[in-house]
Amino acid sequence: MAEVKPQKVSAKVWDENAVARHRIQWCPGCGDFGVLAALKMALTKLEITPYEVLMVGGIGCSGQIRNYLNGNAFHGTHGGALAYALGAKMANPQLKVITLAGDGDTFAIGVENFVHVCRRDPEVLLVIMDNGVYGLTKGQHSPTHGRGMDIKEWSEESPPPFSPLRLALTAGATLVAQSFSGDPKHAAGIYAEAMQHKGFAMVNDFSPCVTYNKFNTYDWYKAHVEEIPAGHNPGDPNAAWDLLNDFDRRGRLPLGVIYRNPRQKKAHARLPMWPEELQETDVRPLLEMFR
Amino acid sequence: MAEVKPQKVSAKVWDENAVARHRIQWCPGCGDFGVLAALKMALTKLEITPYEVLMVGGIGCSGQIRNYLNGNAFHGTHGGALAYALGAKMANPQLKVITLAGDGDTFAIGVENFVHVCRRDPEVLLVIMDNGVYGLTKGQHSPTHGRGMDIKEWSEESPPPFSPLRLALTAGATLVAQSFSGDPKHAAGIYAEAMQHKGFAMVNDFSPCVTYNKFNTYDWYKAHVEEIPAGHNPGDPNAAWDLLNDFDRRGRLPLGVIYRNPRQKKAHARLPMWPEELQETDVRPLLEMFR
Amino acid sequence: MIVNHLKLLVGGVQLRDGVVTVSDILGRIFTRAGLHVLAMERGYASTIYGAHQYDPMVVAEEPPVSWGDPEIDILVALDYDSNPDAKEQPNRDTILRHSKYLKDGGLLVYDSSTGDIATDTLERRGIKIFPIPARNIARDELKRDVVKNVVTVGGLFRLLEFDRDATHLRALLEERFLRKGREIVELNLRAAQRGLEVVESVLKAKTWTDAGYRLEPRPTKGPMLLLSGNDALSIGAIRAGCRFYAGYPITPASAILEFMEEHLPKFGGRAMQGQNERESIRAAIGAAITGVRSMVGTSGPGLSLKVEEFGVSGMSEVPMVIVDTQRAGPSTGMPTKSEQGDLFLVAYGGHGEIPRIVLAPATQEECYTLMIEAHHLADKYQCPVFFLTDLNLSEGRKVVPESFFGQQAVRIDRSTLVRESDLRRDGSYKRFALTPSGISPRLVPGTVGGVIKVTGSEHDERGFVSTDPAIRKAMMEKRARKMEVYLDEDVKPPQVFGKPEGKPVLVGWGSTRPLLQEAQQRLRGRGVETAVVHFTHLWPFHTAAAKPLLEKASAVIAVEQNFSGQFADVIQTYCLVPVRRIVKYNGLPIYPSDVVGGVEQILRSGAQRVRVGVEAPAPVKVSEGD
Amino acid sequence: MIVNHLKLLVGGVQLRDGVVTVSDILGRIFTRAGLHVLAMERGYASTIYGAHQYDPMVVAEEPPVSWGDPEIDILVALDYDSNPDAKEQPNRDTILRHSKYLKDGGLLVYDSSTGDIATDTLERRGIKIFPIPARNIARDELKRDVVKNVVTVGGLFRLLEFDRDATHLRALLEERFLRKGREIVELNLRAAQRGLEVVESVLKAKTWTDAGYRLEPRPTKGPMLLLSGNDALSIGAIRAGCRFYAGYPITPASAILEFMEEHLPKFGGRAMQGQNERESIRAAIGAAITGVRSMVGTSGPGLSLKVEEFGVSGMSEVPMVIVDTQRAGPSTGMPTKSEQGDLFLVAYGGHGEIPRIVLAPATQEECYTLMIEAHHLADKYQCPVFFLTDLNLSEGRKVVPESFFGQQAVRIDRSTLVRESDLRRDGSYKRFALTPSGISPRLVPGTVGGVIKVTGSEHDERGFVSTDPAIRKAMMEKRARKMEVYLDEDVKPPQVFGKPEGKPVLVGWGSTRPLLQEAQQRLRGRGVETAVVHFTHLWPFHTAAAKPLLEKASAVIAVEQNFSGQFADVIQTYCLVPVRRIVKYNGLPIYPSDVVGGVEQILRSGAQRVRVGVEAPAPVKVSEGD
Ligand SMILES: Cc1ncc(C[n+]2csc(CCOP(=O)(O)OP(=O)(O)O)c2C)c(N)n1
Ligand SMILES: Cc1ncc(C[n+]2csc(CCOP(=O)(O)OP(=O)(O)O)c2C)c(N)n1
Ligand code: SF4
Ligand code: SF4
Ligand SMILES: [Mg+2]
Ligand SMILES: [Mg+2]
Repeated sequence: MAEVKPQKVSAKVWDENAVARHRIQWCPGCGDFGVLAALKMALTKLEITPYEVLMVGGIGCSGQIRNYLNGNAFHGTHGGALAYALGAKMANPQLKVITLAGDGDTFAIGVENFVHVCRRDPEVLLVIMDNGVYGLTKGQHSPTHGRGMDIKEWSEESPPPFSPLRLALTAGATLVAQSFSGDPKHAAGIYAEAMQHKGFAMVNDFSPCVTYNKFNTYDWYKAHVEEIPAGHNPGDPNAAWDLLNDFDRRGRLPLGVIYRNPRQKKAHARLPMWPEELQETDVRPLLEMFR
Repeated sequence: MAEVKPQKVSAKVWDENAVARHRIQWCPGCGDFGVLAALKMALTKLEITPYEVLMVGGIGCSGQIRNYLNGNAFHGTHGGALAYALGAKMANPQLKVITLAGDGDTFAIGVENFVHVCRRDPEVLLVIMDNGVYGLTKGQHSPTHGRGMDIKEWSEESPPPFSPLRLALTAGATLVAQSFSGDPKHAAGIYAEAMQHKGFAMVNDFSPCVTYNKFNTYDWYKAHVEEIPAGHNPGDPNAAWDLLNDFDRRGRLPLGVIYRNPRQKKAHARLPMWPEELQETDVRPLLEMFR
Repeated sequence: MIVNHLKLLVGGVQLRDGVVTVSDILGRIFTRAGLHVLAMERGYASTIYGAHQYDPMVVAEEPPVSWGDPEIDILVALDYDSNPDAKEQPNRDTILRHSKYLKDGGLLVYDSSTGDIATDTLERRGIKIFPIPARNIARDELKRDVVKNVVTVGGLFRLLEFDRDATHLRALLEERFLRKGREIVELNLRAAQRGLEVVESVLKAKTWTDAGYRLEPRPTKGPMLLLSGNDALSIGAIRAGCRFYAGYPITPASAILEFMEEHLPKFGGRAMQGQNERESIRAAIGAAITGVRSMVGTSGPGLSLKVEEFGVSGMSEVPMVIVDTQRAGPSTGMPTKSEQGDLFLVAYGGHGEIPRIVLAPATQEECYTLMIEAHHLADKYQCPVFFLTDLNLSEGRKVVPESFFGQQAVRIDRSTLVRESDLRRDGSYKRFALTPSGISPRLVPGTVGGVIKVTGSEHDERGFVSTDPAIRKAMMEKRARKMEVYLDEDVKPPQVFGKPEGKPVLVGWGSTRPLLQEAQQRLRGRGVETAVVHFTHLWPFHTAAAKPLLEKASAVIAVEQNFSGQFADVIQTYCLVPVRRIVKYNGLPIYPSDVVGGVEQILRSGAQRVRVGVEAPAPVKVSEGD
Repeated sequence: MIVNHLKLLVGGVQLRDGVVTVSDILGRIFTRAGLHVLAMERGYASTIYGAHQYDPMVVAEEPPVSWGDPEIDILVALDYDSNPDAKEQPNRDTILRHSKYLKDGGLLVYDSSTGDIATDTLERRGIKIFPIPARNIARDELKRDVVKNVVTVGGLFRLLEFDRDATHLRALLEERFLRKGREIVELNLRAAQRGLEVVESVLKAKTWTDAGYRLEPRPTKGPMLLLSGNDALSIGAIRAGCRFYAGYPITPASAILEFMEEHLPKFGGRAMQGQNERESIRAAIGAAITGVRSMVGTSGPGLSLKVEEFGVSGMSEVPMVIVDTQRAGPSTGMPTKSEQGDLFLVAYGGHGEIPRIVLAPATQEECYTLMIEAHHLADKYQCPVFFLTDLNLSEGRKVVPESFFGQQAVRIDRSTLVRESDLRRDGSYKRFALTPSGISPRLVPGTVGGVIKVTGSEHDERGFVSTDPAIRKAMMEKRARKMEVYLDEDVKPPQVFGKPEGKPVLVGWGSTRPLLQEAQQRLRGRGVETAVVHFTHLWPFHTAAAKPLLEKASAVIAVEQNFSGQFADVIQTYCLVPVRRIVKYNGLPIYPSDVVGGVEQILRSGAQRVRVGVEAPAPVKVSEGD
C-alpha cells in the first residue's frame, strides 16, 4: 500500500472526504483543534495517504476528529477503540492504524483495552485528547480530573487522578509520549515520531476543554509543561521512570517522547480474504486427527 | 458489628456453613489449599467472626474458596468481584470485605475493576491466587503466564507477562503485598496485616496450579521467592519501586508487604436501609428548586 | 386574540445562543404565573457546540393533553448569523428549519443583529415578524454579551402582554443574580426593557395594536413545579428509600446521576459516578447485597453493557432497580433523540431465563409514583426491575403541583428482609428456601447468627453450587413462581379510555399515553370512535387483563416509537391477536396527527403497518458528532 | 445375544479416574471398526478435580437416530473408592448414580481395587457384575498407575468379544506411545490382557458362556471420523474462508479457540485468545473491517457481555459470525450442562433494532455445512450472524464419513466487496448507499481511490453522523430491507417429517432434531401419528413457510431445552397459533421418552405446558464449584 502515492499528499488532501471546516462542532478554542492541526502536519510530513489510514475514534468530543479529516475511519462502542484497532492491524499490517480518543474513553470505560493493548504491542498509534473531563456528556470528571489540584481528602466516589504515562509504562507500551495541543507544531513532531514506531505508541495530549474544565486551561498548561531534557535516553525504562519522578517532584508535566523501546516481534502478512485466496482451501489435513 | 463476638473464633468455626472438607473440588496439591489455610489462620488470629465477613469470589478454581470456609459470600460475574466488593463496602463499612479471585479473573477480564478500585481505595482486601493459567477452563494462559520464562519474540497473540505488583502500585493501591501459598503460615501473616489496612490492599499470592502449569511449580517458586529485606520501608513509594527493580534484576520474587501508605479518607456510616430509617424521608426540600 | 393557549419554539446555535437559558426563564416564569407548561421534546445535538438546537413548549391555561403537532404559534430564533450551507433565504438556521411549521398568523421573533432578513413569504402567510437586534443591544449598548437572551425575553413578554411590570422577571433575576450584585439585576432588567421597546416600535411601525396572543396569569392552589421526568424519578427513588445510586454518564441519564450526587448524601446515601457501565451496576449490586435499596440509571448503550448483570441480579436474587432512559439506537444511534427501542432488550436480554419486571411511566407524575413502586417490587421479588423512560419523558418538563408529592402515602415495606431477631440460631436459615411463593426471606451479611452464600451459579437452598437436576428444576421453578405471584398480587392492568368493544383500540406504553389521548379526541372529532389501552406494567405481560380487552377490539393498533412495534410483538405472543402498528423512528416525537393519519390509513386500506414521519422538518443536511 | 446395538456409560471421579481416556479409546476404536458412535451428553462438573463424571455412548451398526433414553446396557465404574456422603450401599459414586438406569440383564464393570461391593439387588435384576481390580493390577503388578484404564478397556473388549487379537488396540497404542518407546506399548497391551483375564475368570466362575452383548466390526466405504460439533464447525469456518478468530476461554466454546489457535495459522489466518469477552469481539470486528472473514465464539455469559457489539456490527454493517455454544444459564448457571436458553438473547438482545440472522445446526454435519452458510450470509448481509449450538452438540461426538467433507461444493462469494478496479475515482463511492436491496457495496480500508467512514452512530450514505429525520428513516429501512431480501433469497424453510395436516406437530430447533425423529418413531409405534417440523434458520422468522404448515396442525407442540419455550413464543408472535410446550431445563438432555410422555399427556389432558425431567438421577446432593 505504502508505495502507491496516487495523490499528492499536501495538507489540503486532508480536507477531502471530511466534514466541512465550518461544520466542525467543537467549541471555539477547544484543544482538539490543535490535535487536528498537528495530525494533519504529521501525516503530511510522512507522506501518508488517506487511503492507507484507518482512524478508530473513541466516543466523545475527541472521537469526532475521525470525521474532521480525510482517511478511513471507524467508530464503534465507547471505550472499545483500541481493541478494534488491534484486530484491524492484526488483519492488515499495511494499514496505518491510528486511534483517537478521549481520556474518559481510554482510561475510564476503556482502560481494560488500554492495559491489554499495551502488552500486545500492535503497531498502532493512540493519541489521547486528555482534558480531565467528559466533554461530550457535559463535564463530569474523567480519570485524569484533579491534575494539579491540591486535594487533601479522598473518597471512593472522588479518587485521586490517574497517571496515563505511568500506566502505559507499567502495562508495557513500547512508546510513551506526551504533547500539548496548545503547541501543534511541537505535537506534530511527536506524532510523527510515534507514527513511525514499530509497536504500540501512546501519545497523551493535553487538549484543554475550554467549556467544562476551568482549572486545566491553556494558561495552566503553559505554566506547567516543560520539554524533556535533550539528554534523556528514551530507550532506558529506568530513565523514563526517573524522569517522571523528577517532573512530578517539581510539579511539572513533561512533553516529548519519554520512552521508546521496540520489542522483538513476529512478522505477519495481510490475512487472506479474496475468493482467489480462499477458494481452494483444503481442509483434508484437518480431518486426519479424527480418524 | 465488630464488637459482637457471639461465638468463639477458633479455627474450627471456619468449617461451619461451608462445603465439607472431603468435598473440596480442587486438585490434590493445588496451591489454593494453602491460601485457604492461611486465610483461616489470619481470620482466626484477628478474631473476626464469619458473620461480619463478606467474601466476594471471582470465577475460577480460586473463586470457589468462598464456599470452602464459613462467612458470607457472593459471586457474580467473571471479573466483577472487586466492583461488587466496592459497592458492598461503601454501603456497609462495618463489613470485612475480602475479594478472592484468580489471576485471570483479576487481570484479564477484570483488569478494569482492578485499576479503578486501586484508585478508589475502599477498605477491601484482595487476595489473588496467581497460578499463571486459567485453571477452571483447563489451562489457557493468563496474563501472568510466562513468568520466569526466557522468551525472545512476541506477538499480539502471545504478549509478555504482566506484573501485578507494578500495576497495583501504578494504579494507586495503598497496600501492595505478595505471598506464597506454599508457606501458608507466612502468607497468613501477610493477610492479617493486609486485613487491618485502612484502604485497598492487594496480596498477590503465588498459588501453583499443579495440573496445568508445569513451569511455575512449587519447586520453581521455592527457588525464586525471597523475603523482603527487613530494612525495607513500605511507606516510601520509591523504595517500593526500587525494591521491585532490584528483585527483577536478580530474577527473584519478593514476598512480604512491599508498599503500605494509607490515604486520608472521608469516613462514612452504614447507609440507611430499615423502614424505621426510611419511612419519614421528607423530600419537600428537594422540590423547592423546581418552583 | 388567543389567550393562554400557544406553542412556542426557541431555536439557535447550541451552547452559543442560550436556547436553554431562554426556555428555562420562560418555563419558570410561566409556571409561577399559574400557567401550564409542557416542554417534552428537547431538540439538541450530540455535540456540545455549534449544532442547531430548539426547544418547543406548549403553554396553556389547563394542563395540555399532549405536546401536540409540530405546528407552532411563536418562533423565537436566537441565531444571529447565516447558515453558510443554505442557498435559500431567509438563512437563519432556526427560521430555515422551523418556519414552515409556523401557523398562519403566528409570530416570528429573531435576532437581527447582523441585519434584517427577507421574510416576505412569511409575511404573506400573515405571520408577524419582530426583528430584535438583541446581540447588538447587549454588546454595544449594555456592554454585556450574555444579556442578549434577556433582551429577547423582554421583547417576547411584551408581545404576549405578559409580566408588564416585570414583577416575575425581577423576582427571578434577583434569585439568580442578587448575590453577584444588584447592578447585574438592573442590567438584566434594562435589557428586558430594551427588548420591550424594540417590540413596541415594531408594533407601532406596523400599526398593530397587539400581536394576537396573550398570556394571562392564573391563580393556583399552592406552588406549582416545573420538573422533568428525571427529576421526578430521582425524587421518587429517594422517597422510596433508595440510598445507593451508581451511573456512568450518558445522555439522557446523566441528569439522574448529577441529581443523586448532589442530593442523596443529604439523606445519608451515596451516589457514585462509575468508571464505566459495568462498575456502576456491579457496585450497585454490591450495595444491594448489604440490604440497601440500590439503583442504577443508564441509556441503551449502557444497558447493553450491563446485560450480564441482569442475570446476576435474577439468579442471585439481589434486588436491583435499573433505569433505562431510552434514546434512539441501535449502537451509538442518535444519542439526543428519543425512542422506545429497548423493550426487547429489557424483556429478553440476557442468556438463560430470569424473573424480571418492566415498568414504564407515562408522565412526570408517574416517574415519581412508579419509581416508588419499582423499589417496592424489587425488594419483594428480589430481581431486577427495569424502569423505562425515554429521552423526551426524562428530559421533558411539565408543570406539576407541589402538593402532588405529598399526596402519596408511602410505606416502606421491607418484610422480605430477615433481622437478627427473626433468626433462629440453629443454623437453619436458608437464603434460597423453596417457599410456595418462590420468595425467600433475605438475610443480609453482617447479621449476627446467620451466614449467606449467594451465588450466580445454580445453587441449592443454602446457596451452595449445585447441578443436581432436581435442585436445578426446583430452583428454576421457584424463581419463576415469583412472577406468578407478581401477576396475582402486584401487576396493574392497562388503563382503558373509552370502550374497546367493536372499536379500533389504540395500544401504547410508557410516554405515549398523552399522545394517544389527544389522538383519540381528534379522531372522535372526525367521527372515528376509538378506545385507548395503555400499559405501564409491561413485563411479565398481564395476559389475563389484556387478552379479554383486546380480543373485543375491531382492530388492535399499537402506536410505538420504534421500528418493529416491539410491544405489538409481545401482545401477539401472549394474546394471539393480530396487532397492527403505527411506528415512528425518525427521532422526532410521535405527533397526534401521525396517529390520526395512521389510524385513518389503517381503517381505509387495512394496512398492517404504517410508518409515519416521512416528512422531515430539516431542510439542511448537516453532519454532526456523536 | 445383542449384537452391535448398545448404550454404555463410563463413570468415575473427574480428572482422577480417566473417564475421558476410556471413552476416547472406546469411541475411536469402535469408529475404526466401522461402528457408529454417538456420544452426545458429556457428564462433567465445572470443577477440575473430584466431582463425578460420566460419558454415555451409543454404539450401533447403523447411525443411531438419537442418543436415546437414560437406560444403559453397560455401566463402567472407574471409581475405586467409596462415597463418604452415601449411606446406601453399594457406595461407588458411579454405581449409586447410574445403576438404576442399567437395564435388566445389563452389565456392570467396576474397579474392585478397594474390595468387592454388595451388588445383590443388581444381580437380582439379572445384571452381570464384573469386578476388576484395575487400579491394583496397574499399581501393584504393572507398576504404572496410569495403565489402569487400559486394564478396564481390555476387560470390556473381552466382554464384548471385540478386538480379540487386540489389533485395533495395538494400533492405537502404537500411534500414541511408540515415540515414547515400545515398552510403553507393550505394558499397555499387557494391561489389556490382564483385564481380559479377569473377565474370563469371572465368566468362568459364574459359568456364563458370554455376557450377552457383542460388537462386531463392519466394513466401511472410506475412513470414518469421530468428531464433535465444535470440531466440525471450526473446520467449516476455515473452509468458509474465516481467517480471524477470537475467543475468551469459556465452556463449552474453548475448544473452538484451541482448534483455531492450532490450525488457523496454517491457512494464513490468526486466532487470538482475547483478554476478555469484549476484546475478543472488538478485535474480530476490527479484522472484519479490513475485509477478512472473522468470527468469535463464546457461551451465554460471554455473549451477554458482547451485546453492545451486536449493535456495532448491525449499525456499522461490519459482518460478524458469532458462535454461541449454549450452556445452562442464567448468569454462571450450570457451565457444564446443556440448554437452549439463549434464543431470546440472540434474537432480541441489544438496544435499538438491527438486522441479524440466527442459525442453529442440528447435527455435527450441519455444524460444518451451516457454518459455511453463516459466513456467506454475514458477508452478503453485512450484519451479525449468530450460530447457536449447545453444549451437547458442541462437545458431543458422532461418527461422520470423511467423504462428507468433500461432498460440499463451496463457492466463496465476496461480490459485495468493492475492489480498487471497481472504484470510480470521482469520489462518488458511498459506503452506505441506499440501494433497493439495502445491501451497499463494501469498500475496505487500504483501497487506493476510496475512503470510508464507518460509524455506529446514525449516519448518511457516506457514513457521516446525521440525525436528519429523513436520513434516519431511510437508513433504518435500508438496514431492515436486507432482512426482507434474506427472507426472499436465502432463508431455508423448516424440515418437515411426516404430514402436519390434522396431526400434532412437534416443533424443534437446533440440536433436538434427532430426538424429535426418534420420538416420532416411538409415538408411531404407540399409535400416535405426528409430524416433525424442525428449524435451522430461526431468525428472521420464516413466517411464510411456517405459518401455513403450523396452521394445519391439530396441535403445535414445541419441544425445547429451556424454561419458557422461547421458540414457541417466537412462533406465537409470528404465526398467531397457540403453541404448547414440552420443556426441560434440569441440565440433562431431553430424552425420547420425555417427548413421548409429554405428547401423550398433552393429547390426554390438553395440557398447555409439560415440564419434563422431574425424576432426577442423582441420589446424592453434593455441592460443586462453578
Ligand atoms: C456505553 C456508553 N456509555 C456512555 C456513553 C456516553 N458518553 C459519550 S462520550 C462519553 C465520555 C467522553 O469523555 P472523553 O472520552 O474524555 O471525551 P471528550 O468528550 O472529553 O473528548 C460518554 C460517557 C456512551 N456513548 N456509551
Ligand atoms: C464472562 C465469562 N467468560 C468466561 C468464563 C469462563 N471462565 C471461568 S473461570 C475462567 C478463568 C479462570 O482463571 P483464573 O481467574 O486465573 O482462576 P483459576 O481457575 O486459575 O483459579 C474463565 C475464563 C466465565 N465464567 N464468564
Ligand atoms: S466541550 Fe470541551 S472537549 Fe468538547 S468541544 Fe467543547 S471544549 Fe472541546
Ligand atoms: S486445575 Fe489448577 S488451579 Fe484448578 S484446582 Fe487443579 S491445581 Fe488448582
Ligand atoms: Mg475528555
Ligand atoms: Mg489462574
